[in-house]
Amino acid sequence: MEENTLSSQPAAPGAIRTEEMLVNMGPQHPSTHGVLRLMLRTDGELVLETIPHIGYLHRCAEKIGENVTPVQFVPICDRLDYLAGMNNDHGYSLAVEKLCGLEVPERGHYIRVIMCELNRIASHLVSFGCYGMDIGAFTPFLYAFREREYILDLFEATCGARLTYNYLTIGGASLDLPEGFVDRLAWFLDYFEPKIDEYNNLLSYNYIFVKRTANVGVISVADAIAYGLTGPCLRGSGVKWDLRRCAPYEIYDRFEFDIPVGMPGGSNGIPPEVVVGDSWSRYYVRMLEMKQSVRILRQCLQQMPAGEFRAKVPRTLKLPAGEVYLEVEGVRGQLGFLVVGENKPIPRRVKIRGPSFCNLSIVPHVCRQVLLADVPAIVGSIDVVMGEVDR
Amino acid sequence: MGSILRKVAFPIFLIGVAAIIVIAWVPALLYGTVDSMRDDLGRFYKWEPRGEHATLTLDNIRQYLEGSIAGQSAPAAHIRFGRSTAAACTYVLWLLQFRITRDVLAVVGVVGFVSLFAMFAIWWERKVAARMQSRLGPMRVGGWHGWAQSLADGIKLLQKEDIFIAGADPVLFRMAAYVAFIPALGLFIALPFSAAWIARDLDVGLIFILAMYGVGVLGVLIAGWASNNKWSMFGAMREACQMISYEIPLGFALLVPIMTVGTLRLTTIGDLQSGGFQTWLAFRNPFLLAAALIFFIAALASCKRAPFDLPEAESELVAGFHTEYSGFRWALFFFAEYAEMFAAGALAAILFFGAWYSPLPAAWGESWRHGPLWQQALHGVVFSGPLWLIGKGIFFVYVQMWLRWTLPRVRLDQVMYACVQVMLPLAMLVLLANTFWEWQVRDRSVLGTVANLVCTAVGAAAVLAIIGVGLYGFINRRRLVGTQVVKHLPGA
Amino acid sequence: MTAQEVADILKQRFPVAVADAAVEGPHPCVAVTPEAWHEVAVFLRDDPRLAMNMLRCISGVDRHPEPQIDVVYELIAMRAPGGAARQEPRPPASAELWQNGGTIAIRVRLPRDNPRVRSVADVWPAADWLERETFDLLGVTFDGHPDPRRILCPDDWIGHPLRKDYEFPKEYQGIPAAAAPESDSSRVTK
Amino acid sequence: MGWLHNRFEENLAITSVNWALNWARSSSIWPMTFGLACCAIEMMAAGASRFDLDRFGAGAFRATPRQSDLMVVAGTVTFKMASRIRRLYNQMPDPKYVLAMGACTIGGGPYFKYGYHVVKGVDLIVPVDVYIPGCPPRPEALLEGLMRLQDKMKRETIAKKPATDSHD
Repeated sequence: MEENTLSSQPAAPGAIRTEEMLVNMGPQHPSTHGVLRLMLRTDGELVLETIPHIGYLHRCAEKIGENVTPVQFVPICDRLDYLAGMNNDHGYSLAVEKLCGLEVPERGHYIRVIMCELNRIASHLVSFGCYGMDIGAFTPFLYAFREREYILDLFEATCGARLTYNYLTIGGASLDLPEGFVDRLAWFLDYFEPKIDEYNNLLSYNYIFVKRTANVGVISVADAIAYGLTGPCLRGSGVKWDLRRCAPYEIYDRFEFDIPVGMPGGSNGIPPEVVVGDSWSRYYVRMLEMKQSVRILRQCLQQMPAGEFRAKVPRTLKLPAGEVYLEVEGVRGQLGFLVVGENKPIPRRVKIRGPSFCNLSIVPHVCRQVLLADVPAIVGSIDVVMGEVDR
Repeated sequence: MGSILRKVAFPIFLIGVAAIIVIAWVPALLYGTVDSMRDDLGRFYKWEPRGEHATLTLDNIRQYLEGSIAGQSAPAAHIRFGRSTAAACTYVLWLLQFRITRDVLAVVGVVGFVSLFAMFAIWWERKVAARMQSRLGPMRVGGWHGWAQSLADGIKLLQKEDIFIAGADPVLFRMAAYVAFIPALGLFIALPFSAAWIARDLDVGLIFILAMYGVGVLGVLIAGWASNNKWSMFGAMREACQMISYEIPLGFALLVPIMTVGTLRLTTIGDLQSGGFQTWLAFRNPFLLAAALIFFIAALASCKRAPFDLPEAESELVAGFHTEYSGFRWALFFFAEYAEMFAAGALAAILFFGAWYSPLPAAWGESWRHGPLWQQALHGVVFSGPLWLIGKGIFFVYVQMWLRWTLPRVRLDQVMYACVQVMLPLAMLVLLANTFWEWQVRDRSVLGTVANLVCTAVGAAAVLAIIGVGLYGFINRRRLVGTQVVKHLPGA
Repeated sequence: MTAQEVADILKQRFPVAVADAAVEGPHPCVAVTPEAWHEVAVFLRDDPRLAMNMLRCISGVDRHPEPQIDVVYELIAMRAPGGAARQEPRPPASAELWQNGGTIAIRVRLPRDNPRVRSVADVWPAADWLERETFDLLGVTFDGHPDPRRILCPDDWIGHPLRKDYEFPKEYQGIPAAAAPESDSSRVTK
Repeated sequence: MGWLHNRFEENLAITSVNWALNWARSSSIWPMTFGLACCAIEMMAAGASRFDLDRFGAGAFRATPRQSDLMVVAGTVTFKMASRIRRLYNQMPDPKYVLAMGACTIGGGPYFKYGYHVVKGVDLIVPVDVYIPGCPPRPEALLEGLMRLQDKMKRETIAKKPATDSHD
């Protein structure tokens, strides 16, 4: 709304003379998922070019990381990707543990997987709801939040927080699971699994929704890899790549689960309009991932042993000199932490590789020569969380 | 004071609604009285010809009411007026015989109805949306289910600062809201609520209403252009191309019933459907049913309701053409939108779904029609009357809300594609087919009867299905997911 | 492919440019001179044995008080199930699991007073934003970058925040900021 | 304050009109769809099924500042965003209110010390009516803040303020 530059275009003889217009989408805009600002160069409804401007939520997490101890930094990690705090805590804890050579007790591993997968469901629910809202369907959003509340109830019972947990910490989890957690989780899984199909019927296979998202914003495999896309965005392009399988960390090698990828339309109940790598595929991968998370959670509940939930971590954890770079499969992609220690309790450098940051960087490449209404559809399907982009 | 008010507020509200209905009812009855009086007197005095040239004098009316004229019939046959009552009534009835009085009353009625309906519909939309989303919606404001929510919104909007944008066009920006609102009011002038309840029974009522719809677009266009905001302009341009495109299938769909009934006068179209459910135009033959569907979709697009709410697409254009409007000026846009929604629903009812007649054949109640007042009132409730039209209109408004909170939004090119490539050829095809049907198939023929019965069955099934789903939801309202969110948790 | 093998291939191909390789420990890393880095990058991506097709992360590490800034590039080779290092544009419907073809980190050591290195945004497009971020926060200049602007901080921001000697702003555009904290990174919390 | 405020002499009629106006204003607080960070998720949750802001008439989230009464600053305010927040505030029509939701908007929160790019409190940029502590505040806390805002609204008057009260 602030730029008013109108650049006129020389008209071809006989053609209608059009003027290009620069439009600012954001930082306050209903469909930019926070404070992303997209500068659109438009010709009528056609968007010729999209330039993302980020940094409106730059909260200096890395600076804080190199000024506080790892245990103190875990709460800041919660606030990176605030929809999936558990996964962020997990990633940072794993990196520090790898640097210090800490061993997590068996039960701690299971608690971690349970929390990460639950949070993955919670986050994907928000992304499902918000994506519906981007396309113009309001109601799925509220259904998604309704189901998410059940997960937040579980988190709240476990650690007392709804959004920023500070629960998975260096050496395991900060508390044991509360009484009755397993029953409540089992109830939730039974309740939630059929809901996924219901929401697929409500939104995913809705004709208008498919028409709006299928074959929109197609990202080829080569582009996806070149731009460093990870997570559902990469898998939506048909790349069966998931760090939980390809470079197993934690105890993910003990579970059976599939890795959903984008499939061409026409089979497996996928609408025929769909091509691999479009917005619909990216969205649908998330819906399928929720099912796989439910599968993992069920196996966790079966296998979970009793015992210690946290390793003995010294009060003042000294980080040895050296570096570690560790990636985990976060909700939005590969969440990486580079931790540089120097024989002090405070690391020299904490670098956070936010998956949304890299995922978002493909927007200028994809949002070209699309309609204005496609921009929310594409950006929404990439599902960015600005806290993680700007850090 | 507040708590007492809160307790009595809802009864007051209900009484108010009833009073409004009665107040609206009384003039209609009085009109009838005046007209029949004129007929009687005309017969008595041998006025030539019957009609508007003969103006009743005060004396005529008083004598009539006192029953001192021989050979008179209703209503004085049933109600004997005393001398003083008659004197009071005389002036009222004398005034009511003039066109200008009736017009003033009609305008007051239309404005009152539109504002009340808009306020009701906004509250109702929020409730409908909330229930679909397993929420409760407004609950606190005014007491019972937040009935005063729209009232509070309205008073609040009056208090808001009326922002005038520095870069906006000074005249157009202020004008746009009225240009949008006044046509929405204007189309109610020609919209019959029943055969007698119409401000002006125009020969070309349908054309007038369509024209008013068309003028309403101008308001949106002006608003978008004058705001000096790019999002507003996007919204205005979308509205323009969407409206202009959908007018065509809308018009074609309207031609179908017009061809069948052979008139543009809405009261005549309505009266043709007085014979019960199976005589409703939509069930006359399959093409009319298709035309009804096309009309509804096109009307949806004309009212810029979801899934065609592109001009104000929130996730794309912030708020579309009214991005820069604040306070009551913006409320006028909203009022216009809800008025148009109701008008679209009412038009669908008049043209296709039995107008102001109930599914029962009106002939069954013929004796009530000329009976005493209470029988006439009962006839107006059971067989025909404005309540039926308003009810049908509200049902179609509800369908529009239902769609809005269910469906995603379509894209502009898809809107255009759907119009030009799908709806327009379909509408033309339906028109053509209906032409042949009307030409070849006689009403009493086997084919005509079978088609009528099949369409009636389809319609009846749809109605029953909607009632069934509604009942199911109502009966299971405590058991459906989301109505008791917290209690689903074990241990809660 | 292990990090050792990657390091061996690189050493063999670039005996001068590859300064040292620390392949032991949790973070196997090969150090490359800044002048040769672009060439090495192209080799890393295009060599069929390595085929490091994804740039995961670029991190700058300020070695203050040593006059050195490291830029660390994290690379991974994603191998399509067919075995071909370069991907076909459309994978088969029944996609199999892609393989992890090995990871390696490349360290480029730069002088702290004027850190400059050739941009690899033309090799891996992912580097575009990551390099902008490194420039923004650490002041490393990437020559040949298509869009060398700040990315997180506003354009009129002063200084590069992640440098160890960064001074916190007192105010920005008239908005007061809190007093700068003591610059004591060795503080131990009790 | 809106265009009605501070215009009339104090008298009996004013009190009743006041009551009606304040009732309307406090019953229909339309927030702006304006989320910055984590708190925005809790704000969305407060608008969603379980907590449902709409019960109090405050659920009509408007996307444009021109039609909203309340700016819920939900999340960390950064220097880059600060000018935008001020602009949005200026775009809202009077009477308008600001709710500072969460520790970050109150005073920088966890980013107070090392957050070089974080504004230490949104009240440095726009006037704040109600502060809601928490990181992030629960939806119940947001509802509580909304009710405190309603209390505040109900004490407003369209009568002229006494001259001695001018420091207020």
